[in-house]
Amino acid sequence: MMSLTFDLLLGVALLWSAWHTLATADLIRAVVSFIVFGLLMVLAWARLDAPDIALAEAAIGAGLTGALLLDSVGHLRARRRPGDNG
Amino acid sequence: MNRALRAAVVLGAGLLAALLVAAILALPVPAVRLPALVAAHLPASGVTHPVTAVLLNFRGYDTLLEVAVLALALVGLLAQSPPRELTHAPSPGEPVLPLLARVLVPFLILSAGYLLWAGAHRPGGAFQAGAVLAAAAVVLHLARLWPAWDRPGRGLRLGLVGGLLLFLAVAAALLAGGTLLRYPPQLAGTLILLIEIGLTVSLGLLLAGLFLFLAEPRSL
Amino acid sequence: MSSGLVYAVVGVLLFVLGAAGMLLLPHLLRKILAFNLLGSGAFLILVGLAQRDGGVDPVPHAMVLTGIVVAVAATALALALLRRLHALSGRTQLADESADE
Amino acid sequence: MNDPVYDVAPWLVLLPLAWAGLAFVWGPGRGARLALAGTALQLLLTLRLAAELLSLGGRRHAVGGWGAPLGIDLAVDGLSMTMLLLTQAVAFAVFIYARAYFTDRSADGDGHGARNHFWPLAGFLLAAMNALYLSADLFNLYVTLELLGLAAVGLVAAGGNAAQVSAALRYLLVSLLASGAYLLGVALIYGSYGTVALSALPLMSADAPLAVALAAALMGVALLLKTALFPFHFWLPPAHGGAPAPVSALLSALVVKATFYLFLRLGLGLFAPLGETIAWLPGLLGSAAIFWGSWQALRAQRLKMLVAYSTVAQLGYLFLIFPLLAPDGLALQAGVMQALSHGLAKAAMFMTAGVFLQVSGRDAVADLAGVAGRLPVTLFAFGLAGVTLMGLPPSGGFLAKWLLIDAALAQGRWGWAAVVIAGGLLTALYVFRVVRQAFASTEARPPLAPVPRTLEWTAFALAAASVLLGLRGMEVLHLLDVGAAS
Repeated sequence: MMSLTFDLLLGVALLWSAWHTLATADLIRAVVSFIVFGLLMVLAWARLDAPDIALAEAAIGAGLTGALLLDSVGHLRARRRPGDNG
Repeated sequence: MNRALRAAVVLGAGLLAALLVAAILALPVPAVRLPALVAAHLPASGVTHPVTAVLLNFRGYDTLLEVAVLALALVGLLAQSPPRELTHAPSPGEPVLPLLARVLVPFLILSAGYLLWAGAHRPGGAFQAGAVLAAAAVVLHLARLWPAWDRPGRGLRLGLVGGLLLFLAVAAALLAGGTLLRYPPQLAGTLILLIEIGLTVSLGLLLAGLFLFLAEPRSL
Repeated sequence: MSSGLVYAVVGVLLFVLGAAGMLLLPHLLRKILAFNLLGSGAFLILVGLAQRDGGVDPVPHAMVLTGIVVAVAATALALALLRRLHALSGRTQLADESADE
Repeated sequence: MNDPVYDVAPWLVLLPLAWAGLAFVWGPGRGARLALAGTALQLLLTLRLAAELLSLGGRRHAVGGWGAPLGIDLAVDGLSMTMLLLTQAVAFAVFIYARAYFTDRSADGDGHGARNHFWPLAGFLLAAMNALYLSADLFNLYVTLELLGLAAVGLVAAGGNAAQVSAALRYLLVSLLASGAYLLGVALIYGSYGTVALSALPLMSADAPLAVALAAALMGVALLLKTALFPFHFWLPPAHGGAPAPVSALLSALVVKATFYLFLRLGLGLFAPLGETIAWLPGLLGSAAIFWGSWQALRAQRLKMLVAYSTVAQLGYLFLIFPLLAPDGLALQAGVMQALSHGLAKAAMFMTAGVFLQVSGRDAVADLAGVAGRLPVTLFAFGLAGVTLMGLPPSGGFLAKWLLIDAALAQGRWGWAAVVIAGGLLTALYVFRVVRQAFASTEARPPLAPVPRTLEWTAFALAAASVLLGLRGMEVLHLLDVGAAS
């Protein structure tokens, strides 16, 4: 029963972070929520006895995708600033 | 988008969710059991880790096309990044991140090597190893120790698609022998390792490239 | 209820949330985020359903590894296009369909 | 070992991947000759494969030697063979055209990015289509769909102006949403049956689990989205109408056919029992596509937009066959003939639009005034392609529509036949709108840039082929009698 409780809690956390990713007003927060979501996915894969996917999710899903998204948000922000022609 | 349409989308999404949940809770036991088949043929696959056997032998053709997808995305991305001025002048940044990077990166490279070697018999393999290499490059870039990339030169271009070309060459050689990606049993392990080494380098470069060709040029 | 089934149900909800997000949210970066949620949902369903009786099935594991790489490739291309669009026109949303003609 | 004959089919995937990769290594803008040589070889291999198919029957290739359900099977039958032939033939002609088009400095005004990255992207596109036609595995098909979608999006965006990038983003998001739905369908199928190999899956019967019915619905909608059937067509006109001409030709002639093929393949096979009960739906949407697309083509200001909306309309015919599918095979023949003749004609039409754009620098239909006397070959090519789209004899389009009407009348279903005829009349209206404008006399004779003759003659060759196809069409359709290997 312990493990089922953990699964249900993790499921709720996944859905909560996913909802935040889409619903929060600030883009940076949205991306951070997404990275949190990715890290929770790593746990979910571990629970599903899928260590290969957990490794890939950590490095690619949360890590690289997160870095790409953060960099892009920064890029969009920087260009929106008045007087910035970069 | 008007309000009625939004309501329809939300309603449709709810309905789809309900149907899907009902469907998966009522699923019968499947007729085909692939795990048993995988286990039965594992000794002939050239590796002992089942996921690697599926990824590079039983369903290796998927992986070939998938590497093509990644290379293709990079080509499409390069078409979108206009030539730009990259600053190469070093500038003093905050000292913590570079220090961390100098410690972290050798560790990451070592782990990539370990993952590549481990993939044959336990979790790991070319994808994870390549991803860790790419992560090392991203960390170096964030620590301002490595510049963003501009136009790739021919050497880098070869590195980017070299893994794909090597995989294709092996596939073509085996196809010339009769069947696409049918490894001779005694060579299977060696050929898979060869492909995985090529893929690790190329996947590392490709994944890093997705970031470094796109990233904000940071002053070094 | 097995772990597999729990995660398959979570996957359904993630998929539907992502699909609705792709359709309803105007900002392109949100659409890209929503696509990633949708993809993760589909991956969870694939593995969760296959392992609903508790065993481990390596075949969907390999498929999801493939899917994760495809997803990051698509995400990177989408971000590149978004940044290009923003640089050219200052927009971060797609224009109305009627305005395309 | 499992094949009596040396198998050429997998080479159709390996070759384009190889020349795409090598063209990328060669460098921006290079690789045209490599691509042409590779495609010529693919065309020869396809012809050989067709000959083998006619004499030996359907073909199956177990990749890795494992065989389904453990491994992935490739399979060729008559249906996939016709699509492979169309793909290599059109691609070869478009590549000859593209080589001349992209070396010209005035290409689209902004053809720079497109020129630099066309060859690798086109190679991946071709590999994706060939892999899709050959695959007999639902998950492998998902990977080919992603390869196809990203290559097409990359080609649309490579031109690099805001309109193109915007159209490409819309295309990409639609494509990704559709791929996601398709993948969910695959997940549900795997969960239900424990395999994704088409040969190992049972046909979907009435007592199939709810999950399989949902999978059919998800995959069906996904493929209709990617094929741009009305009302899912909204992404197509800006993408096809905005891309450089060679790209538009590849997308409109070939790419949407690939997803249509998969829809047809699954509708005839795995999901056939379900398909029969709702076959009227694609037929109805197809009819709506014919009227809506033709109407928009009549109103379009830009020539390439007109041709793109014509694609929306012509795709409608492909879906008219679903309510008419019957053991006599007439409707299936009609659908395949429509796919082939539209593929040839629509590629030709976009190529002529590219010529007009290159010589005048403008794309408005109104600017075509007086073109007739100055570009007779190109205008003739446009007219011939129009003959096929209208369905006038002896063109391939005529044969397709004739077979379709035949199928409708054989079943006493006059309504569908009336749609076909009305659609032909509407097509005539928008084709004549262009031709009449080209013959209009005009005071102003703006200077026309010289245009490579290759551009004009490749377009003409494809247009002529689309007309001549009607004469030899029944022989091509004999290929459809080749069933799948067991």
